[in-house]
Amino acid sequence: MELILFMLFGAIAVGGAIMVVTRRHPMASALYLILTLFAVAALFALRQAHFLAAIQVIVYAGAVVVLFIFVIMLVNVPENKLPMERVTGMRLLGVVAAGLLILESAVLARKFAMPAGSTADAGSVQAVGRALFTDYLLAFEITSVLLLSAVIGAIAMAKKKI
Amino acid sequence: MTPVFDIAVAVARVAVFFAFVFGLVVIMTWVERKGAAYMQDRRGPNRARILGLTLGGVFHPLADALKFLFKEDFIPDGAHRLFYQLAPMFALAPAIMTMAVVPFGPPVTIAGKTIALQIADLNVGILYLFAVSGMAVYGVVLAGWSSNSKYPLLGGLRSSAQMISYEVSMGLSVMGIIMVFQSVRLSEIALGQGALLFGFLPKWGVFVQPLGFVLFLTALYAEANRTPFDLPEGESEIVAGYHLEYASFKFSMFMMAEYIHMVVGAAVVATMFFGGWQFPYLADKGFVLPGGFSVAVPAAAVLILRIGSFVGKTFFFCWLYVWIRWTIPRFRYDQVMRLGWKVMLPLSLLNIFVTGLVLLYIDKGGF
Amino acid sequence: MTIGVKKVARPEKMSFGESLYLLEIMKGLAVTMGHFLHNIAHNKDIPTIEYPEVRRTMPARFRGCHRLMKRPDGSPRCVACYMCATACPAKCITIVAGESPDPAVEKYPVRFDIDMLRCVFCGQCVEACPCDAIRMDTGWHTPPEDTREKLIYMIDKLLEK
Amino acid sequence: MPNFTINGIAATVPDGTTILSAAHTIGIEIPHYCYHPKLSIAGNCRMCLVEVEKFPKLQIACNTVVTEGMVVRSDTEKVRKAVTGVLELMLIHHPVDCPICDQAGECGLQNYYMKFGLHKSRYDLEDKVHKKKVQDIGGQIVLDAERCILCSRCVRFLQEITKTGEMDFFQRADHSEISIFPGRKLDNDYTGNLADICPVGALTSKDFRFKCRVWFLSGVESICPGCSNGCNIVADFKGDILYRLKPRRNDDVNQTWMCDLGRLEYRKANESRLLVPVLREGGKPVAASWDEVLMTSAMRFREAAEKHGPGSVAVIASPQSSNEELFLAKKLASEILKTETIGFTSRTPGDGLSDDFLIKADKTPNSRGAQLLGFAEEGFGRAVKAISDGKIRALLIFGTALSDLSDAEVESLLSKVPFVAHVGTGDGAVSRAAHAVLPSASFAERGGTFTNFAGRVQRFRRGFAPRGKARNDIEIIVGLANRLGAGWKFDGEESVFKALSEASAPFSGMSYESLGSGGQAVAEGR
Repeated sequence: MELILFMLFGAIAVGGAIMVVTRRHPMASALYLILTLFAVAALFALRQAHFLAAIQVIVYAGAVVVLFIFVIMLVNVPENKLPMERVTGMRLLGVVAAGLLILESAVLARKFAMPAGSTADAGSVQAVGRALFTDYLLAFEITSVLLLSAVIGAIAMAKKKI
Repeated sequence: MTPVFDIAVAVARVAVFFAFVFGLVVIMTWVERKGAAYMQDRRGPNRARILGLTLGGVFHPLADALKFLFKEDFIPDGAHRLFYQLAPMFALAPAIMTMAVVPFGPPVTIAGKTIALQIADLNVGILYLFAVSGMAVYGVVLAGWSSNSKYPLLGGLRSSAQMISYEVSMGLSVMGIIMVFQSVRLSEIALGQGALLFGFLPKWGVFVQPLGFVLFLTALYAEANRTPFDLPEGESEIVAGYHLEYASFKFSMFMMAEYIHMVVGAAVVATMFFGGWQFPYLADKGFVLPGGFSVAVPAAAVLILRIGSFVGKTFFFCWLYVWIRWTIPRFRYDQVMRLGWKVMLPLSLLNIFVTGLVLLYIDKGGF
Repeated sequence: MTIGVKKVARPEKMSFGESLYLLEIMKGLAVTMGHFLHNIAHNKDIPTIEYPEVRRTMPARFRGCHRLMKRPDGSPRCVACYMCATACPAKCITIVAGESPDPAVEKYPVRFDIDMLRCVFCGQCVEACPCDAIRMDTGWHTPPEDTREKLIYMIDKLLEK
Repeated sequence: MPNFTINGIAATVPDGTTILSAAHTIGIEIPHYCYHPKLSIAGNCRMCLVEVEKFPKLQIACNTVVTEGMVVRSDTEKVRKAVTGVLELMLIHHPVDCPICDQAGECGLQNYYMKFGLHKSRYDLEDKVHKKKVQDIGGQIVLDAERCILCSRCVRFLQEITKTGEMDFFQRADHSEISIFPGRKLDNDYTGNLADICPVGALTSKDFRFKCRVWFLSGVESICPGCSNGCNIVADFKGDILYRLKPRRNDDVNQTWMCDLGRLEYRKANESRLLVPVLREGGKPVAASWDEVLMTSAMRFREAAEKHGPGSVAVIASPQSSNEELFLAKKLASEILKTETIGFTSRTPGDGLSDDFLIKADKTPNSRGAQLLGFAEEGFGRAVKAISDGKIRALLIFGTALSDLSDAEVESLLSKVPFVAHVGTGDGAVSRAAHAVLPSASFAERGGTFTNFAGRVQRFRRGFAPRGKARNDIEIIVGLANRLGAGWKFDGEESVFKALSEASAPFSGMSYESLGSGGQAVAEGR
């Protein structure tokens, strides 16, 4: 059962991702991106990481893609003005690189594979919270400092007078 | 026997909650119109009649539904056909999905099995709620954009900006509740509110988190696009905003989505801040009043009182939407943004901070 | 209960209570609830006119649906001069002129359509008409129809009224 | 060269100039009805009264010659009062039936009434003298004697220009009326001009009668496509419908006149138009997109040229095309298709009507241009021969290029060609036989230049966007050429004309500015 669901959501995630890069219309790409994010969230949920799944949807599908769509709407390029994409050497190279990346991650995944069933509680709110504020506290704080500087930078760029 | 029983229970739970929410949606459309009318010294709907009875216009939702079904269902020439047709579904689906995690009663034991009166008792209940209701923005944005028309586009833009702004403070405003009740599971939060504070005050969210309640309620109104935050619709400035180009059943889908959001939102407020299904001073065996009095009440009556309590609270908050809508004028766009980022966000952060301090103090043996 | 005008002084600076906003919202809620309860209790006082049963008499200059006037012999008075179509801000009048069988008339409207869906009921056509051939004195709102075609009033329908 | 002053403005004019035309040259309009620049002076309407110093009475400006030191005033109270009186006199018996009068909107009486009169009639309706209305007097004209102000422009036109003299005054005093001699009809080819020169609604056009009120029309400067004379016209349209053609003054070509045949040319822009690109594969016509039609045509031309050599491709141009379009067609034929089987014909079935005034036997507007741009009438014969011999595998036909053949002949001729592409405005035998129909714009829907029989290059301008899915010929030719790999970058007719004037000797040095609105003759002998 779990395997079937995994296959299903995995296929949706990969298919959606391919659609994201191949659609001509940015709005279609954005909607497929939401689909992909949902499928990935479902994969998290299958691994009992409910917290991660929820956060995935809230942050990525709920906020980040909304920003994408906000920009798409704001620019609102008419359909006939959309650029025609062509297959170029650069893009083919990209496909090759993507293939290598998949291979590499497959190898890494085999090496650091999580033993099945050991994650029953690893994805809960408590477990994630505990991990963030004990083992990974430094990384967590550095990330927040990074984000803070990004926010300040954005404001500095957007505002003419501070 | 068990799988059949399980499935039957699951179906029953979904059916009951569906019936509750949709029934309330239908009633709310009438309440909104009639309430608006009486607040504005008008009569409101009083025409639709069955067998010569008007009953103050309660048949109007039925008439409205029929009208929606039979109106011309057109698609504007310049619209993006696919996205235009998808948008109402994007609006309605998340609205319906949000109901899944709201508990409408305490767990019941039937035939030796404990059944939660809740469609799905997720261990990330609140987060699920935010995740799914956050999706609702796509319906609005997609509708606004795909109509290929000026006002809808403005409505869509406003909506996306507003949603992002208020989702932040909404999420932070319930942090206090999560900290106090030590769970993100709505059933546990409802259960936790059965205790008493200082021996006489029910330990409802609103009493332990008054600021959190105000912030959450405000953010909820913004998320549900209700006045004073109904900028994406703004009928007096952008005509009807994002659903301007919609008619017939597609339009009614947007309407339904809005009302389902309202009803579910009301249920969530009731659950998190007003004890959910908890009836004041009512324990499992009967009333336990402060001062040591107690009155025994049969278990069935307790259950009925508790579910009734939940329904009553939900009703009240549904009414509050209407009440507020016909009292407060719409904010200006910049006021909405200022309120969201410069008032609500700092206040909700402050709330978390103070809550943390108090909890720490209690942990250390205070009170 | 009648609706009156109440002058509200707007202070330059809001007091602390007002700037909290919440208290003022409460006050507002009290006002609307007051109206709500009062109207439920005194249902008869609501000034609404129950339309189809009770009707307000239309003022003499009310601009309703159009009609075309006839000559004594029953032919339309309109000579298809296009003045109404020229004056119409909504461009809702379509006229096709033709040679009248009556040589004394010369020109008459073969087609005279008014698109009631476009009409803004401004009365410019009536003002513009040099022959008093079009009037808006029927006292009727446009009755609803179920297709757009039925709301384009042709010359026969306009002459009937 | 007398010096004179009018309304305080001093000017010098040539000897023999009248006050009215002298005032006109310095921008002062003196109201008038009977005066017409191309007719003799009658001086009977009395509208152009002006005050001349040292003259005891007001003088008529149309017939008073300017003399040295003359001081004229047309803006005094005395003049205004006199003109108002004249106007009131004219309007005494006028029926004021403006609502049914086609002249309304461009009527001299209306305009001057609004400027000078605005009086209430002092004459009762019953007392007015009623004359005969709606008389069909032949030609393109309907006469309404009641509206006439007896200016005699029509009488003089018929005596001096057409020299047929069908009309005159009859009766006396307030029963005077203009009419046609009993038993006669207007019998000349220039009757339409009567409606133009009549300052009121007495003579109106039968064809334009009740079609449209003039204030809905917009006009665009154009050239009559009816014959090779190239009369200057204004094309009046509303929306995408052309309503009428009126002559425009050009003293080198048509003065202020045009013929009745030319006036009806507007119908061709409205009737039996080709509006959608059509592909006829296997005998069945199918509406297609522009891209499909152009792509298919380009492919078939390339195929024919590659398989059977460039000699298997032919281009038959049309003298209805503008210089710009012919230039591009020639360029396409010789540079891209590399064929020498090109040609055009200006022949039309039957004898073309012609006279020694404006009407020319050559019923095409641009056969001279086609010749100058390298298409020859002999080429047409060669092309037809090659077609009937079955040598042509792909054929590009413009407009009504085969118009001298009967429909049956066209059908049998074109059936010998495996692929015919037709760029045309109107439906006909050619478009019915063509494998690809590329609908093009009418003369009012595109801009360009025609070269008339005398070698005068004149501009016609675009009034409105092409109807339906029709396209500008230039766009079509460029689209076809670019799909054959040409890489042309022409942007509108002006850029084409620039290239044309650089490439073609007769047109060298010309530009749209130098053509102006009156045109310019091609360099002779070059």
